[in-house]
Amino acid sequence: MKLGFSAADEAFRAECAAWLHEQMAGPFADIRGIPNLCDAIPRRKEWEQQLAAHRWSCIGWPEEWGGRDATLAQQVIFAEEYARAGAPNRINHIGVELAGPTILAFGSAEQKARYLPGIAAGTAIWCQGYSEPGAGSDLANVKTRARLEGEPGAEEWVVNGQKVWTSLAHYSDMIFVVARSEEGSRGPKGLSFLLMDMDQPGIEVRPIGQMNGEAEFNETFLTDARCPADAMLGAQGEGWQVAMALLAFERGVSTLGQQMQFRNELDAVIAAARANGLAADPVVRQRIARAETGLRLMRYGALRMLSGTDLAAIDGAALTYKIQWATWRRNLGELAMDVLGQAGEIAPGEEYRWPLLPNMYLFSRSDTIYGGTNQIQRNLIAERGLGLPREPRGTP
Amino acid sequence: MKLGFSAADEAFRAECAAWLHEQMAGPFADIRGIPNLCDAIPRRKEWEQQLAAHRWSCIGWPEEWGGRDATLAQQVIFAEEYARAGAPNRINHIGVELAGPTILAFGSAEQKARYLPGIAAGTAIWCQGYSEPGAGSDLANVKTRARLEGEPGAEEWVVNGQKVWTSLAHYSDMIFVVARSEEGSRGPKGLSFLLMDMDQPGIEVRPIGQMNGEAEFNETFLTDARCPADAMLGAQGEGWQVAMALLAFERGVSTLGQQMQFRNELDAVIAAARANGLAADPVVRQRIARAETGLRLMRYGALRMLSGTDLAAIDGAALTYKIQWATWRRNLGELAMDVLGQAGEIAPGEEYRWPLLPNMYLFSRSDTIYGGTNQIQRNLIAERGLGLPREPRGTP
Amino acid sequence: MEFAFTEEQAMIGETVRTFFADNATSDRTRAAMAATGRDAGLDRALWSAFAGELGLAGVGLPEAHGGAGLGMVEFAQVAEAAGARVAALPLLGTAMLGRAIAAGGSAAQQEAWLPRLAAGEVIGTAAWGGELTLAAGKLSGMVPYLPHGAAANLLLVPAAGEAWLVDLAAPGVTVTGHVTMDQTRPLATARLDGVVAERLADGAAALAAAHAAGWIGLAAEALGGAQAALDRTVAYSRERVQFGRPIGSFQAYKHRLADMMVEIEQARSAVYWAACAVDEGSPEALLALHAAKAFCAETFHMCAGNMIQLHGGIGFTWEHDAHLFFKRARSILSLYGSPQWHRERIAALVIDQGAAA
Amino acid sequence: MEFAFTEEQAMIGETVRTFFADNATSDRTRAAMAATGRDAGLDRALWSAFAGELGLAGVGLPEAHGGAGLGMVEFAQVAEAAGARVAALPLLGTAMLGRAIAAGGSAAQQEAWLPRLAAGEVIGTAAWGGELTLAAGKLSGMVPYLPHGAAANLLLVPAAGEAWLVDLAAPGVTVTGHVTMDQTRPLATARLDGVVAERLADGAAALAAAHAAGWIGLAAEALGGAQAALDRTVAYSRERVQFGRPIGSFQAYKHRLADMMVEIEQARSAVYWAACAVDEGSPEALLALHAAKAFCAETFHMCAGNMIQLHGGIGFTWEHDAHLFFKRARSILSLYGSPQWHRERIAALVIDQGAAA
Repeated sequence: MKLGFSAADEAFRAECAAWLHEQMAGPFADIRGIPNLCDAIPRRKEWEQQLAAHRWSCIGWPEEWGGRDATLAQQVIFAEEYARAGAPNRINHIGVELAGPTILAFGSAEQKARYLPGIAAGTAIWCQGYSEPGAGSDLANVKTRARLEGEPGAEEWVVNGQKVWTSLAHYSDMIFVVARSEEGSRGPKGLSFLLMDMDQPGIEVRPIGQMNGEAEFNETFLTDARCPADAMLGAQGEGWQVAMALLAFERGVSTLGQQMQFRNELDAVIAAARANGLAADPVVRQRIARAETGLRLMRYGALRMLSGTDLAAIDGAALTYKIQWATWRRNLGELAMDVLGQAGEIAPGEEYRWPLLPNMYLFSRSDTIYGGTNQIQRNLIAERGLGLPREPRGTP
Repeated sequence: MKLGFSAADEAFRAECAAWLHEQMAGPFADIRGIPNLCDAIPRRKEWEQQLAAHRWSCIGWPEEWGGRDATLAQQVIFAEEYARAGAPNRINHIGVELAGPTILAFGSAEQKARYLPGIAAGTAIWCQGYSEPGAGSDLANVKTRARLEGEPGAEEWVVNGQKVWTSLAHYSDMIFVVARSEEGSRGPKGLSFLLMDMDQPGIEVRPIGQMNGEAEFNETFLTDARCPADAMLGAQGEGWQVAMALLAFERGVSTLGQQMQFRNELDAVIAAARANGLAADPVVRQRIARAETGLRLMRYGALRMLSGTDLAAIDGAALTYKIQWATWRRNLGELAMDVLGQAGEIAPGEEYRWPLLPNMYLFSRSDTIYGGTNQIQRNLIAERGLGLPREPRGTP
Repeated sequence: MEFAFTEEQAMIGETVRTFFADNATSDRTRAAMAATGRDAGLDRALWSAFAGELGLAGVGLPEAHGGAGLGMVEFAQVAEAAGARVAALPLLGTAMLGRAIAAGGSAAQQEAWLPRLAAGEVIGTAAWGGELTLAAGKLSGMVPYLPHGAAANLLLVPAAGEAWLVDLAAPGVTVTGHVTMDQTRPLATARLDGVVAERLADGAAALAAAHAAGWIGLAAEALGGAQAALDRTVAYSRERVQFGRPIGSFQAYKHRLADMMVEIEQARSAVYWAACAVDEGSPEALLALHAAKAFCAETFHMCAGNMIQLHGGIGFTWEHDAHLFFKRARSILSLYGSPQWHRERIAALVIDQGAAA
Repeated sequence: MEFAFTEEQAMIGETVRTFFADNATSDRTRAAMAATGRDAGLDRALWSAFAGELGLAGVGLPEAHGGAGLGMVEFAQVAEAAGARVAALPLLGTAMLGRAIAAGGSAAQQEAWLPRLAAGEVIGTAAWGGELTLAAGKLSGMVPYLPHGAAANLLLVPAAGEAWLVDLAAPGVTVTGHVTMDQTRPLATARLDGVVAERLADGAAALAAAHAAGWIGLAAEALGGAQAALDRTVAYSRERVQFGRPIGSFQAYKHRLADMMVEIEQARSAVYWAACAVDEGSPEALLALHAAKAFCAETFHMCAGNMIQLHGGIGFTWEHDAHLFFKRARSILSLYGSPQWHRERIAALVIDQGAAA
């Protein structure tokens, strides 16, 4: 057990810190510290490509596919320095952290060659087609259908249905879709995992307005949407396994980057308390200390989870991570508003758009819902983590 | 809507306050402020009889049966003055507040004449035979059996089984028992409600040691225990209805006396904080303010509930009262120990016996369990109070 | 001692609930939210109907001055019903001003203002803090965080140890409305540059009455909002099916709703205890007011947060009403003293002044 | 950077878990609880086996002085395993004294005391506060709340800006053992009347090391206790049937257990973060120590409280072990600084000294 970094790690830190600061001070200063995921999309695509040009886009990937085979320590360091430099949230998070590793794990050589370079180069932005109006918490209740059509040798999947909460779909190039490929199947059986081009007449995206005034999430309508027969990851009818493996990557290294964002948010709360004098309030101090403790424990929880050899292994730390961070951030949002007081309830401009902390207060109410509600997380922890019996099924 | 008391009420207050203070300063000074329910039993029986002799034993009952037909305001006042005088917790609480009202509601004229005078006189102490080892939260799963035996005209109920958590059974004269009187019946059907003499060879009581070092609860074994055929309240097989009606009385006026005890406990916490300086700690002050608020809201919740015309009517305030007070007291116990610090963890004497606040900290862990756990209370509130669907039954 | 509504009170409750259910619809509220300028966050037609047809803008004001001659209990009933619909109405400030003038105004001031407040012709708003200077009889400085301040005509503000009425159309007054998180009650800032204001005869009494009305109004709104959040979530939970069952049949879901009910029942006791204590001049009144404001605000925020959570994805959309409740709850937490501030006042009463004894 | 046990550490963990599971049985612990006098709350045979056969009384002490030459990580593993069985052992004070002397004792002091502490011959206890006066080289005053103080031989106590070792058998020392809520670690008060004590060479270093060991020891005990409370409750929930189902299949019950696991996983990170940070001399060490002590103590208390609650009636009986966990948890909250005190230290580090940056 060792927490410190080696001299080689520190040299790596110096290298990436220097490059990141140079970028954020110079060519990309205009998007430094940009808070949300919906602004300045063209510039952020350029930033993705700039990262790729210097091989900083997906450092945990194999060198063969544009990565650096970075060690865990290096990935920790890069996430820290990325945030410290004020670099913007990655708009291709889903491509780099979820689609990529899943294709690396399940894709054929041909599929890897087809999809990975675009992600690594920052030219293919991805989104995720899981949830449906009737398949939220009950994710296996997918109704979107996929059927194979066309002449032998030129078959295509034809997909019909509706996805919802498709984060960032409105500027994505690719989507992975969980669809029912076996007529009449139910639950997790008979699903397939398809990789589809967003730029086609069969796909329509409608943004969903959120309570914070923005629209990061979307409804995605698939009406005879198409993809080649071989744009399927894993075997036909075994899409559920692929979908679940992908979710495990969500608990992977990407958590470190997210934590650096949380660090910035907590620092902003502390700064606000210092500015208005509440930093001297013993009750506020207790709450800040709790937040600080929680953030540190997320960090060390993530390191504990990542120090295990098998990333996909579901151990306690991994199972509990989602509810932990979502709850922490919801509480931080409440603390932030209590610290800001009424000043935090007034927007700076004429539009219904919010600065970092009030926006976090509002947006964090969705953190405990998307990607599995806190309730679903507790079910998972109890049944998978503690081995408790499942509930009886069926109507009362 | 009116909170103030009338001049007549205030005259009543003066009358009962004077009498109570006289008793507690004089003949019963030795049991003034005695904290638990297991000490000085003979003297406390004398106190019950003294109350009865002056018609203060069951003031809410009809005059015919030794009460005063007291109004709600008078009952509120009596509870306040009783506590203010430091009079000891009523050891016949179950007789006066539960058994009595239930017999008044369900008993025949003959049964009233047989049982009520003893309660009113303080000579018959009662206990409650509901829970069993396999029927805790699932109260309807009673296994104790009752069968009618003997010559026609001289029939007796013969009862076999085991009750548990029988509070104060070791010095009670009477017990009411829910027993299965129809062979092969299940759940709430086929139960009968029997009134039994404790002083008989068929009943054996074994105290259960509690975590606070005391033994207020007992196991009660019934082995061919007997009572007359007409010692049954309500119709045969309809004991569940009687048992549930009795539980509704638990949310009645007796809550007011209990609240005065809570008042004393909270005052002791405040006094301890004043004594050791923590009363100036802003975090402790917040917690005390929460406790004070909660206690006041219990009071006004109880008054709201009691101001309704039908005591047994299950409205929101009544349904939520148990979880509210049990949770409040558990939190007060934690606050008390935080205020006392390590001094609170040291017993004053050589025995494992605790003063008011540490004892409350320990004992309050049972408050959220007995009489329906907090979990069962939430089920009740959700299903009866909010009309939510029941859960599916059966094994997973 | 009878802690239940009288028949008349029960009737008032029924009337206002029906009025707001019929009129303060989501569509109308959203139209008010989208409005800009003075009418931002104000459903003026609703306000007219409320003041005119219903005649309740002066619910807690004396009949001699055009009020309904009722008390804080009835005002709380109105605020509870308005809160249940997150109505876009300037109820709060108007009630605070009316009660302040009734308690601390001279006969002439009462004569001048109360009938117009009761008729809904004058919309009031009230300051909490702000630092004004008084020079040559004129007030100057900034007065921030005024609820419905842009729509208001009359401002109550403390300065130099007195309470003042400021005509917001007077020379030297500049009011700036803000885009506010809770768009149904936008905040504004008033700048005063040497403004001639009207000193109330008894400033202490006026401010105490204003605060009492403000705290009760907010607590009652919070109660109504919390109950509505619970009711709507219960209704949704019976319709929405996941895993082959209505989600309301899942125990964890039920228990969360049960916890909401437990808090709401206490909030109900708190609101009417405080209102009754004020009406009866009880020595407990101040304690009750602080307890009600702190407890109800937190209860509403918890319930509105749960409303979002238990609706799942649609709960955090703009389209669904959950965020209206949530944002109103957030604004109630902050307005006229945070829960922490109110609890510190309770602590002072019970620890330092022995009110517990 | 590898936040996982080494193979050697994994082996140590396995060894101590087995040792305590086999030896620190409920019967033996209850026998220790029932004992009076110096051996109240002390399973002396267990202590001998732990120090002798297992050789781990000096787990965090240098090999040169008879210790195992390991660090705080391994000490935490020991304390975690002992905590999981609520073992009646004077591990805490003995470790605090050993680390204090190793860090702040002179060579002669180390030579004199460390081998005896590592061998378990000397049982240590340590003061937190207490006000002693130093006159003519002798200490006088009361030293309260000493864990296993009646059984201890040697006391570490701060006085006059220095750290001192007091031989509890020395003339002028009177030790009074108390009936303590947690009977597995009874508290005692030492009265000193002009006692000749031994000044440690570097008092600041000694106290810092003692506190680090104490906080890690308590946090690790709490982690072990919390995990045991969870494990035992899970096991019970699979056996106990109500309403025709194992109670562990009820969703509300499951979610409560899941919440315990969420906290325990964080507690685990906290303990080993702090232990590792101390071993590596990290600048985060102090923050980590305060975080670990506060977080783990509260986690254990929550879990032990839930253990009682989720066992229903039997959970609050004397016969069931749940109360042993609950009372140990309560005592951990209080020992060597309350969670509130530790959080205030964290706040000072991150707000006032900018450790967050």
